[in-house]
Amino acid sequence: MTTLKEPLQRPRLGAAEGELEQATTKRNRRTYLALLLPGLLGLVVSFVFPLAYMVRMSFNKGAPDGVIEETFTLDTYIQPLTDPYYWRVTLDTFQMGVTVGVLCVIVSYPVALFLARSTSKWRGLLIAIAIAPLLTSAVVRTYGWMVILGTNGLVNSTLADWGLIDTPLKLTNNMTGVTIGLVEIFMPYAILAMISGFGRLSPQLEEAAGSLGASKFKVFTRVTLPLSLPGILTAFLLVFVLSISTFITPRLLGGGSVQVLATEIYDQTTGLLNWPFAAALSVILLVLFGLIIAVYQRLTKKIGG
Amino acid sequence: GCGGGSGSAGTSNSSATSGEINLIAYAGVWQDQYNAAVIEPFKAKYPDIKINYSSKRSSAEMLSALQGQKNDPATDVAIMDNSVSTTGNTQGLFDKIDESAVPNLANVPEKFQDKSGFGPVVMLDAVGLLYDTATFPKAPESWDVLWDPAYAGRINVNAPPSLLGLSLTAITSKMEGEDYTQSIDKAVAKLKEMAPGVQTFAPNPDEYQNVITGQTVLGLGQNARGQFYSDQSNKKMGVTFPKEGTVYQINTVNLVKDAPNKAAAETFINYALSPEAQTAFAKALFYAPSVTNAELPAEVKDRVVPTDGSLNIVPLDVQFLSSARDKWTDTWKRQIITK
Amino acid sequence: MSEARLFKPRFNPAKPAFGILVFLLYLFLLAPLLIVFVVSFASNQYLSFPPEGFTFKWYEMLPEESTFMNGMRISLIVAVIVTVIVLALGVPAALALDRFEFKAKAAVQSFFLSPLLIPSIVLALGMVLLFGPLKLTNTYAGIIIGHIAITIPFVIRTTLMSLATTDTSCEAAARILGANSWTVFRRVTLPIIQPGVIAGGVIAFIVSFDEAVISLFVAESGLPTLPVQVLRYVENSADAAVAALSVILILISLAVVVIVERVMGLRKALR
Amino acid sequence: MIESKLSIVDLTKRYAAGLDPAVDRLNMEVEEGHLVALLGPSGCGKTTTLRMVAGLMDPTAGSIVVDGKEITHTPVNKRGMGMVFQSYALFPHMNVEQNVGFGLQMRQVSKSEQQKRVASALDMVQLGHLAKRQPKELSGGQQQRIALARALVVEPTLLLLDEPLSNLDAKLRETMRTEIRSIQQRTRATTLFVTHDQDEALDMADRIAVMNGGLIEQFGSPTEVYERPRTRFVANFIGQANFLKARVVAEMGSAADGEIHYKVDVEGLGQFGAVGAPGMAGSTRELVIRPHRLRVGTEHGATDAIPGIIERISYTGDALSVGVRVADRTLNAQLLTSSGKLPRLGDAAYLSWDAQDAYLLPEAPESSAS
Amino acid sequence: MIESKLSIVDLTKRYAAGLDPAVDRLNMEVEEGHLVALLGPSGCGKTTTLRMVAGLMDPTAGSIVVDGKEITHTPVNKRGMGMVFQSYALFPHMNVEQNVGFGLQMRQVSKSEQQKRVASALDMVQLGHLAKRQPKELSGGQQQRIALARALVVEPTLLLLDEPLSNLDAKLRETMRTEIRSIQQRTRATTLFVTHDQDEALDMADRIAVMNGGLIEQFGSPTEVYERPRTRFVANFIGQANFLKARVVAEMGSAADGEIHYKVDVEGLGQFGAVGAPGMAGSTRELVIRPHRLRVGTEHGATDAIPGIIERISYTGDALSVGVRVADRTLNAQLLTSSGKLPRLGDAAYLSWDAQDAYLLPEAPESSAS
Ligand SMILES: Nc1ncnc2c1ncn2[C@@H]1O[C@H](COP(=O)(O)OP(=O)(O)OP(=O)(O)O)[C@@H](O)[C@H]1O
Ligand SMILES: Nc1ncnc2c1ncn2[C@@H]1O[C@H](COP(=O)(O)OP(=O)(O)OP(=O)(O)O)[C@@H](O)[C@H]1O
Ligand SMILES: [Mg+2]
Ligand SMILES: [Mg+2]
Repeated sequence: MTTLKEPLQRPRLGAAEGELEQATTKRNRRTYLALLLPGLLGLVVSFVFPLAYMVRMSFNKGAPDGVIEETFTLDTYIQPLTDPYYWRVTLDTFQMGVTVGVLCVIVSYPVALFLARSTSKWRGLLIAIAIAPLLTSAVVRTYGWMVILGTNGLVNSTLADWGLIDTPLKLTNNMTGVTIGLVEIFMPYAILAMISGFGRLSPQLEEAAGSLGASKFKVFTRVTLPLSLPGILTAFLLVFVLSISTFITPRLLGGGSVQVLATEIYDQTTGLLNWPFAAALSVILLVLFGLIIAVYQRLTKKIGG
Repeated sequence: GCGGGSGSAGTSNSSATSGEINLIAYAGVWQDQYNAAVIEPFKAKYPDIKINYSSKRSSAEMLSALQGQKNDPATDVAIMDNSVSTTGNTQGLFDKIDESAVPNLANVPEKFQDKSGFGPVVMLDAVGLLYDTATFPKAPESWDVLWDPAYAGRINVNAPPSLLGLSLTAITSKMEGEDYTQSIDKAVAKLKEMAPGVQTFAPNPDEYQNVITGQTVLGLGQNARGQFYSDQSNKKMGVTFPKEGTVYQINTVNLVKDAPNKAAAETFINYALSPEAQTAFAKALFYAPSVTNAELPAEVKDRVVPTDGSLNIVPLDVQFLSSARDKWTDTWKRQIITK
Repeated sequence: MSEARLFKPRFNPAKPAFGILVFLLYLFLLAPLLIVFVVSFASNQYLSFPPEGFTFKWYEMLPEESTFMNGMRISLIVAVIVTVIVLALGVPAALALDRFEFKAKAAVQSFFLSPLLIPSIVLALGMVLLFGPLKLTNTYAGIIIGHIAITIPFVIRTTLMSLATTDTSCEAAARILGANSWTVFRRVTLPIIQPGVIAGGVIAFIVSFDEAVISLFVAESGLPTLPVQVLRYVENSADAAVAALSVILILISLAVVVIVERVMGLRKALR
Repeated sequence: MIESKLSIVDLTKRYAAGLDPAVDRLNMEVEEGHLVALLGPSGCGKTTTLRMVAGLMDPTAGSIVVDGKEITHTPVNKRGMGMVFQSYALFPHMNVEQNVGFGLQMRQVSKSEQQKRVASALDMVQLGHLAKRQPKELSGGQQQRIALARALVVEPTLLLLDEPLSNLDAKLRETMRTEIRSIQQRTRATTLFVTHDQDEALDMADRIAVMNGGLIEQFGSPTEVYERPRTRFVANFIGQANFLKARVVAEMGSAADGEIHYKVDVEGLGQFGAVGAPGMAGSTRELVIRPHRLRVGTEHGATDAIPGIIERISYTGDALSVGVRVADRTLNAQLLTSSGKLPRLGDAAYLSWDAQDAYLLPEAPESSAS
Repeated sequence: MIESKLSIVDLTKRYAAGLDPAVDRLNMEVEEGHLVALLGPSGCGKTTTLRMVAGLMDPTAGSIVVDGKEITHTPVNKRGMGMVFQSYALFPHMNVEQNVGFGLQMRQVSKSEQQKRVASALDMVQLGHLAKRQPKELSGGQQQRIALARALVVEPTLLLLDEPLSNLDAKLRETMRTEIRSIQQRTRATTLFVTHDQDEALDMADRIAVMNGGLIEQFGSPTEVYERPRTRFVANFIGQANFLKARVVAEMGSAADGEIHYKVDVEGLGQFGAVGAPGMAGSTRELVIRPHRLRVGTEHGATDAIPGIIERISYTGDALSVGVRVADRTLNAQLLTSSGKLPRLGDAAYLSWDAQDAYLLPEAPESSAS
């Protein structure tokens, strides 16, 4: 049990000894600026400018068929904000994010726990397998789900073969299909986030609880679960964020009846060519995002400590 | 009259028989077949002209791309739906066609030419009803079958802004006896009844594969592709025009304004309107030719959409459609498509 | 004689139950990949189940499918250039963030990591809006700039991680032994953080290679990358060529992941 | 014979089929109220033994008996033991009070009773005023005491401590030693204490089990293991020692505790007195002499003093450690700094010892031992 | 006065504006060839001082002079010092030879010369046979010696060691002490050695600087700081000590080394002899007596012996530590286990000491000190 001897937290080597350069002298300031500048510049060009331009675009007026009128108006915001339809889409988006987040956390938790605890020599491989899907494009995996969930797909044909169903279940072209697909697609993210969020969880704490008379169930509810809460919360946020911003899976598995902000943005851009409106929706999505992350972080700080 | 403005892009190394052409048109099977039936023979005929094919899922995406290049066009020719090309015409994205540079224009009948002289019709098709031949040994005769509870859950319908969805709206309106240019309230009410039985409003991979793979048994589709896939799937799927009528889907060929390779582009447009190209593509993908001098074999002629007035056609006014598209799309989203 | 007294450990029902649960979840996680694998060898003309026969025809089709080959080429070019640029931008920045103390440090660090929190469709829309007028759409420059934003956080993160776990006293030791700052970086720091830099590079490469949304918006018609081609193919056709392609991509990714896990541990890298 | 609190019988643990056993047929009897130190070098199986007793690990073979009842297969939460982990393992999401009360909650003790017992446990470790603190707000020593309180509050049948002091600095370690010892004596909790620090074991334990390679080399009181090591390993591990290979020439009479006075012959140095177990006459053994039992004289006083030269001096405050070269070897001796005139390098020195300070190991010497 | 190798003048380091200085106007003179230990509790500024001398950190004020040349602002790579870090800081991507040769490369020494010097440096630390190994293939002690070789091969003006032994286990630490000391004596490298281990400092150093809170409390030879601590802190930090508040009643004559023999009065215990610096008569001071300088008698022998009761005994192998209760306090005494009959708890004991073993601190006592 070599893990027993590992300190719970790895100290930051060197830093405690005051190794950090104090960037007070001129020479040091020049050095760190020179090091930072290219990266900052790259990010400004590829990140800040596009976002800023998009915000500007959201105040333009979009006429049908892609004509853009350069002006400064709040119309593009007033429309979605006053239209119950967009409220519903926003609400659906939110609901989908929460559902996917919760389910994803539930199915990822046992895997993450298993990987975090495993001392097996296969652990590295198992982790690699758990995150390999991450590196396969979501398009391909969605495609796989189409084959699995379709009317004549794996699930329906298997169930029919076993005589469990007469008419195929409708597993795709609706929110069910999108949810299943998204849960699977974001599982690797959730697993990774949890593993790194399990910092305070150690087998020793569970053993300590056991030695104090706690049954397996009590050990889980009183020690394991509370201590993995930070990891769970991080994973949930991540999955939530990812799932409300994705549009490929809702498009491919939603059958047109899953309308969320991201697909709406896509439709507005490529289908209806209303760029300012799409930009406004994006800004709304961003603001929503910012709010949720802010609230959430406050929450996590409280719980996670 | 402004045909002389071709020099602006500065690629003067292109002539009527050399250089390159940037073509923007449909993707997928359309692209494959058009390549084989038209572009390859064209290249064989004009070996010095290179064609860069940029494919788009929909006419709207083509329009969006062209709008993006408005100040500095990188495209020469666009083949797209006439409802969209009309928008392009009014937005000044396209140039008028010079009959002297495109002699084959003369073979295009009046009704398929643009009144102001912009790009003419290059091919025609119409909306059809796709059906699974195992479920329907005989082709359904009426659009009513879409409302038949027996097939609930096994229908695919493409919602607007897809042209298929817009067409279905117009057809339903007509079936309900209202004038869709005035109101579509009845159509909406009727379509709402259909909606719960619809498996998907955005079929994937597409409407044809949905029927072929058995995901659905009925679907809305283009006749041309439907015919093509029917062959491909050994007649697992069929396509038919129900008796209440249907809507044309018309593609025009357009010359982009200030096209960098105008001369070569005109050569291509001329070829696209030639009888050999029109016949070849009809054979390949069952689009009806738009020229009078294209001769089709009988087994092909039977399967392309008739342009001789024998089919009950619901007229869909292009100008009207471009103004109604957003509204109808919204209406579908808000009222018809339900979770 | 002690062997005679050996006994089997008690049977603990909780352990196999948990093991089975984890196995099932793994199955769920890998289901689409497994199915893609199966479908890629199925002779069904169209996507359906169960497989009707075994064939290699989808694999044989691939080299002829020019869109895939073309997309692969574009994706590779983009990914390689993005990786090089992003390493050149990210490693020095990470160095500044770890080894220097300055006022806005926390802010700068979260700025570098923030692209991860922005929905990529929003970013993509912004890019296409900005790049259109600048004539950067449908150019390599456009896609590459687009990919820089989303890959830089990974490089910064992995590099920071390995910087944080290295003992800075090695650098101090080198300086005391007479090395100047540049020599210290080249001879000591860089070799030590190499695993993190490599991991960051590999992740940047894969992220860029697999990225669909930005590529779709910024360069769909002109320079369609492989994921865009795949998306289009999936939207238009129902045959299994894309499955065959995916299997090949999956195997490549898996190999890369295993290698990177060996080099430094992806968990740390991808947090 | 006294009824043991804990009996360990032939306890064996083999982590994997191919490996050597980490604990190899270990036997031990612990009396009620005793504090037993498991002492040994790293990797000798101390933690493994403790974890098997705690029930955190299944033994491969053997049995564990507490109060006459075999508990080898009782699940950990039914054993009623208290354990303090090296890193304390305080629950980071509970405050001090909740940590200490956890075990009582698990035993469904009533709320009021819980409060009372938690308070008295905290008082015992003198940390009553920190009841509401979070573990991370405590110093290492305080955390340690909380861990102790948490283990003791449930009145465990056995208290198990796994290197509880190894994380602490020297000064705190010494304080904590005294503290643990006094708490243990107050509660009379039978305690197993894992350590690799000889001083700690000698200082705190009633009995020491010196372990090596999965085996107990010697089990006895601190004085026994220090003064009468059974093996060279024990002699060397517990404190410093000079070893001299000696032939046992003759019995000279009986010494205290059933030991025999022998005359031994050390090659090259001459003949000396020594003590050892009976029946060694005629054999070759190793003689152990602790450095501070060597008398270092400056004049050739006693007849059997060995002449040598001072080769090394080091000063460690309380004592002066000198290396004296005699014939072909160096013997270490330790002098109190107050003992008169201090020697200097190169001085002549005369070594001698009392017969009862030279102990013959019962173990036969390895052939390579000098 | 001897020309110093290293002078530190009013060296001060304040990490941030609001904070107390980590090093506060520190002064020190180090002679050529000496090994000076910087000794003090954690956080007292030892590392900070060393890093300023090395040039890894700019001082806030003060200056550092080596061989008469001020180097306070010389960049670190121009100072030509050698440093061994606590974690050794071997370059993990270079083998042993490359590690040791690095400094020579930086000095553009020729290839052949490099080889020669690396080889001889490796021989010096007796690791010539490991030249091609990677650092991770070496044991802790070997790594340490390589780090030493790497620092020494460039013939540094000063050798700086930052707690080089604190990572090692007890046995290895002792070996390495001897080794470092002997290498240092062979090379005559002037050395600054940071440690918080008193034994280490006493054992190895020529001079010890006892630091506390950024200041040097005492700078002197090991014997000086041990036998004649200047402050209560030093007395306490270096070994154990009993403190007794005493009124200095009268001078009794002069003792050795310019000290004075006093008669002092310890409240409640009586009058005793003690030594101290001149001029203390009439004042109240603290008396320091090391535990092993206390004589513990079992009979009321000497007239001024203090009667008490043995309250605590702990056994640490080489010595027996006893707590003796006298009046309202407990004094600690240390007995060698060989010194005759061993005391038991509750026995009566009589404490006495020699006057020259009771030292009066020059520092005035804090009012709270007992
Ligand atoms: N999980 C394990 N699998 C295989 N071998 C193990 C395992 N845990 C410990 N060992 C081996 O068993 C032996 C005894 O280990 P144990 O932890 O009991 O030693 P220890 O005496 O506590 O040592 P330390 O003082 O270092 O804590 C060691 O050789 C160790 O390598
Ligand atoms: N970078 C820093 N910023 C602020 N304060 C610091 C920094 N580094 C050290 N200090 C403080 O300066 C004081 C002296 O630190 P230093 O590292 O010199 O102690 P030390 O004597 O080496 O202690 P140790 O034995 O624990 O290594 C400590 O109080 C420490 O907290
Ligand atoms: Mg252990
Ligand atoms: Mg330090």
